[in-house]
Amino acid sequence: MANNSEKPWVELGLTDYEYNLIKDILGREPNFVELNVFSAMWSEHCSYKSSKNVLKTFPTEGPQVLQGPGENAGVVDIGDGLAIAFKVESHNSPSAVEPYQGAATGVGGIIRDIFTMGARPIALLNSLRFGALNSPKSRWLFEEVVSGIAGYGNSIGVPTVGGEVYFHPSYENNPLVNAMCVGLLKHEDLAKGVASGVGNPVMIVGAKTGRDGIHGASFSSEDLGATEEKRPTVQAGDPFMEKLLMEACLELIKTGNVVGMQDMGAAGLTSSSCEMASRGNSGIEMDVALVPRREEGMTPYEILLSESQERMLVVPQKGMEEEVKKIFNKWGLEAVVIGRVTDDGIWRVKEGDQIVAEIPAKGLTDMCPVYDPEAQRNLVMDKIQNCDLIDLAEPKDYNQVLLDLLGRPTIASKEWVYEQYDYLGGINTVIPPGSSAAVIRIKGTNKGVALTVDCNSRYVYLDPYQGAMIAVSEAARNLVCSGAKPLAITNCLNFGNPEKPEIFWHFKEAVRGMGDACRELNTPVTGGNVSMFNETRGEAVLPTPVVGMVGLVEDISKVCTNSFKNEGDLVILLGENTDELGGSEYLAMFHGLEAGRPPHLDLAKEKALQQLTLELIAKNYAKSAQDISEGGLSVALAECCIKGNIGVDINLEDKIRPSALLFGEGQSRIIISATKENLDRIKELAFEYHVPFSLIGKVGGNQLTINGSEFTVSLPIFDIIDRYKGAIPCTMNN
Amino acid sequence: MRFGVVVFPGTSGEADCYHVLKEVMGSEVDYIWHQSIKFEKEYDCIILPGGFSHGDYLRAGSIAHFAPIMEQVKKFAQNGGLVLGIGNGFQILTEAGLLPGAFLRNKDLKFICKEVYVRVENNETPFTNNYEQGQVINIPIAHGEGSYFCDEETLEELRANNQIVLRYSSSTGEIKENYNPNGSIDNIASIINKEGNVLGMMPHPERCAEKILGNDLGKYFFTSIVKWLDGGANHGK
Amino acid sequence: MYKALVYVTLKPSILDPQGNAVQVGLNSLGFDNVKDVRIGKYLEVTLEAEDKASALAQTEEMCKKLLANPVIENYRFDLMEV
Amino acid sequence: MYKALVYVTLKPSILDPQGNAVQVGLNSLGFDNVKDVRIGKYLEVTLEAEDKASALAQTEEMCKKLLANPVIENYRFDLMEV
Ligand SMILES: Nc1ncnc2c1ncn2[C@@H]1O[C@H](COP(=O)(O)OP(=O)(O)O)[C@@H](O)[C@H]1O
Ligand SMILES: [Mg+2]
Repeated sequence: MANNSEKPWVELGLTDYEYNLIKDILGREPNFVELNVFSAMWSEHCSYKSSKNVLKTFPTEGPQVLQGPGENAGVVDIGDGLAIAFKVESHNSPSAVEPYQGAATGVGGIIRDIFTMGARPIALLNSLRFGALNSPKSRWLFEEVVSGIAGYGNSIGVPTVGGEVYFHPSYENNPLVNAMCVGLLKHEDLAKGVASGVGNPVMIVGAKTGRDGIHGASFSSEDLGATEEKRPTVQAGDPFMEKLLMEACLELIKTGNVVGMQDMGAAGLTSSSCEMASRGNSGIEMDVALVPRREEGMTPYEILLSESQERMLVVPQKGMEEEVKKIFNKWGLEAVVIGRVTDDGIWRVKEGDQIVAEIPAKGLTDMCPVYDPEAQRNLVMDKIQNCDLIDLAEPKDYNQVLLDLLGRPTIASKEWVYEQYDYLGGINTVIPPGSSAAVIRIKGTNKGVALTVDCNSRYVYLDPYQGAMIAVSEAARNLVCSGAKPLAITNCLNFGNPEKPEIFWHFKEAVRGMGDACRELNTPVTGGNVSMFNETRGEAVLPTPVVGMVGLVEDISKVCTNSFKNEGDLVILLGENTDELGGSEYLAMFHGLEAGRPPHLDLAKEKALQQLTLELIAKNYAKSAQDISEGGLSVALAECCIKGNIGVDINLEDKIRPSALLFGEGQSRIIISATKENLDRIKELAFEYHVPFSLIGKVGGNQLTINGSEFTVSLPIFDIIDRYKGAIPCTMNN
Repeated sequence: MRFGVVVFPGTSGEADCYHVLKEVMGSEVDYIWHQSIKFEKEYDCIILPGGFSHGDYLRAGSIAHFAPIMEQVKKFAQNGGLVLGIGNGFQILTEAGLLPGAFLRNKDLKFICKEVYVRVENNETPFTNNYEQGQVINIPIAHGEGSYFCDEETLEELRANNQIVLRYSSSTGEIKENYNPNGSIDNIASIINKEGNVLGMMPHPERCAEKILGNDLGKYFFTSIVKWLDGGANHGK
Repeated sequence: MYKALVYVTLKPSILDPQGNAVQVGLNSLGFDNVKDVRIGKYLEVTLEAEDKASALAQTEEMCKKLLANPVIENYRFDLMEV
Repeated sequence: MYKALVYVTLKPSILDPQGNAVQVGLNSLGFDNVKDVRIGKYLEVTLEAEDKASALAQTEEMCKKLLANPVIENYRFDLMEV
């Protein structure tokens, strides 16, 4: 790794300014290992140096928040002495080169973040982005990523209950793979990633250390196109090992003898140990010679920066070493003391008697410089946003457009995906994938939690502030439609190179929008992940700030799904149809345009709509609830029919051009079905909440019919099911 | 009445079986660790649960079948005790030779999790006597290597002895290849040994034993066992 | 020290959907001259043994007991000293 | 007609969880002299080709394009006329 250049730090991604800072922190020149350690810890991936100041603007507090950002995962209270830990994380760049293992280890990593907190993982979700499916490369990535997620999640026995998949050419060479994990814990079992208590042992547990993934941290922070040739060693996952590790760690936490615990993710042993010391305002001294290794001849540098999976760092109480070993041995795992907590604040690494590195722990974490990159709206946004969408030609055949929309991979059924996931393990899945949000019961209580991940990145591209607000609102709407009260969010902010002002502008605006929506909807941000540099040969992916949201179902017997239930039920639209086509799937598909502004969102209206819907479900007035999103009103209605395997007859009186009425994606709209007896009560409640109410039709028959003054849509349910369910399997099988 | 649920490293279905037996059925139930060399208590029925024992590396169930506890399970079965293998448990039973045949990867090479229909082909077993002969039930499957295989001779024998207990079918009970989710021979979803006390099934009855989960038709496998045992059958002691 | 190279293959009478899928994949990549693909496992087992005969006997036993399932698979192996 | 016997193995530095589990399994079966197990794929590809040179070149290409992912795997193959 020696290099001849005069400024070795530059090759490691550090600037002259940063190098001088390192010298100041150390009071001397860093040695080779130290320089590499700084390079890894100060990489964008580990340090968040360019996003930190922006992220500070998120609302992070609320009575429900037990643990906000800064730990391995956020934690929210759900009453009864119980809490939910949850977090989403990206594994984009490894998935681009080895999609199966990249996705699998992404799942493994996020599961560790959850059980590190003392929580038992109870559900997984994922948010995926690929290029258009007509490209063989995208099909390969899609196939392998899904199978990698399934391979890991199924094997470890945590059900994958939800997610989303979008297809867009900007992701062709840079797919996004974001995985979310949700865990359940008792308040008293909450564990943290701190190292404190002078003399307490520092133990490494789990898998042996190999040479995999070295340089992973700086790798994921670089432009992919440039590094494809470097062929970094990607890691392979071992879900079996992780299952054992999970059981052992949870058993250990129950003993009450754990001071702190942290998984080893990016920058492996280095980041876990210095972050734990830094959080505990302490130091750590450890000997890399004691680390169990898988390969021979590994140098301290390699041991420190290896990203071998399925390893954890544990700081138990002094004297508990044997107890820890006993628990891990029972599960067939090693637990080895490699060092001690000290009080000098120094992260000191030895190899036998030799000191290899000696750095103030905070120097690697808190003292990393923070930047405010330039943010500048690109002027092309003017042209894109102001594109005239008023004079577009109307389609001739609305039936055909609806069928084509249902067959768009982004809209079509994702059964092909989630049937590869074991979504039932743990026997808690009350609402499986396929409805608005997944619902998991909490055994031993009458409660449940509802889970969803959402982001329409086209909206964010067209207007990052609005787009991000919509992502939060849609997530909340999905929860509400299942009967859950939104509690809090986690996020994964996937963007291009932040050094480009136009990219950073998108980033800043998206964070602002997300924050404002979270404030209004009372869903604080409890943690998240930033993934920058999602670019190939200078082309960035669409800005994709994914929102993962958790909600609480107070009475699990009152959950709601999106399927129409019985012949004769009335169909009601809550909210208002608008003449908006900007950013819609229809516009992209039929007119080949990705332009205009995303649909307008009014947070106050949104909130009223959600409160109303929650009340209607809690009172058992709503028999089904479905939010309107991609594909608009017609697609939403079709989905209710498909799920319920029953037809509907709709009459619309709005004076809006048919394309916008049927396919526009105007916000803050929910379709419910109800019996006639409850109609008046629903109307009254809608009036109380100031939510527009319209009775639009009746469930029944085996035909989807939508009549307006200027158009008719009429399709047999059989045909729409065929198109909706067949689209992805057909594409994947040829 | 006491059930024992065996825990192998890597299985995860044990907690689901435990929950159903204890909370839904109100039975006594213990976990039994794979390294135990004897049963600590007297059991009426032993369950090998689903999951990925030893990661299902090499072949599903291949490493688990050597666990020390399997000697006890074999002895228990030889003495007529009831043994139920679900999913991975079924795979372990075939690897251990307690049931004939073997498992191949699903025909379309993907893991499949979904609800399917099966027809009860034999309701005179300790595990199915609460169903009607020919009854069609919907029940979830979740497996990647669920394609049951055996040679012609064995198949003839299974048929002749009425050892095929469940077959994948349509909702109306039609047995055809297109209702077969994984390519298993003769649409087999479950078989029993000749003696009638060891049953393996790929579908997961413990996952559909409660109304709140949308389907409780699977519960009757467990009520069948209880009924059988209450009838004073040999408990394998 | 010996190294056994073990080949485990599906019995010829058993369908190999994975092999078929790879064949279709190769054909669609333009290799339409590929007529058949069968996929098996290849294991490298490093073991200590007194002599070759004992290494042979042991490898044979491992294959029978664990590495191959005789209901569906065949095996063969090469042994070399390392 | 040619038959290519293709061996795809994980690169030495890549973790092989399957191999580890099998090793542990063999050890606990009493084969404690087994020191290492690595598991890979073994493919038998039957292809038509003008001559050996062309069969060689094509197999090489198939390995690169589909049969192995060079990021984590190595491959080698033997070719024979059948
Ligand atoms: N990658 C995935 N993994 C698991 N479930 C998925 C995935 N993608 C989509 N789903 C499920 O398919 C259903 C439809 O997804 P989506 O169209 O994104 O819903 P919505 O528009 O309500 O957000 C949801 O229940 C979702 O959880
Ligand atoms: Mg969505």
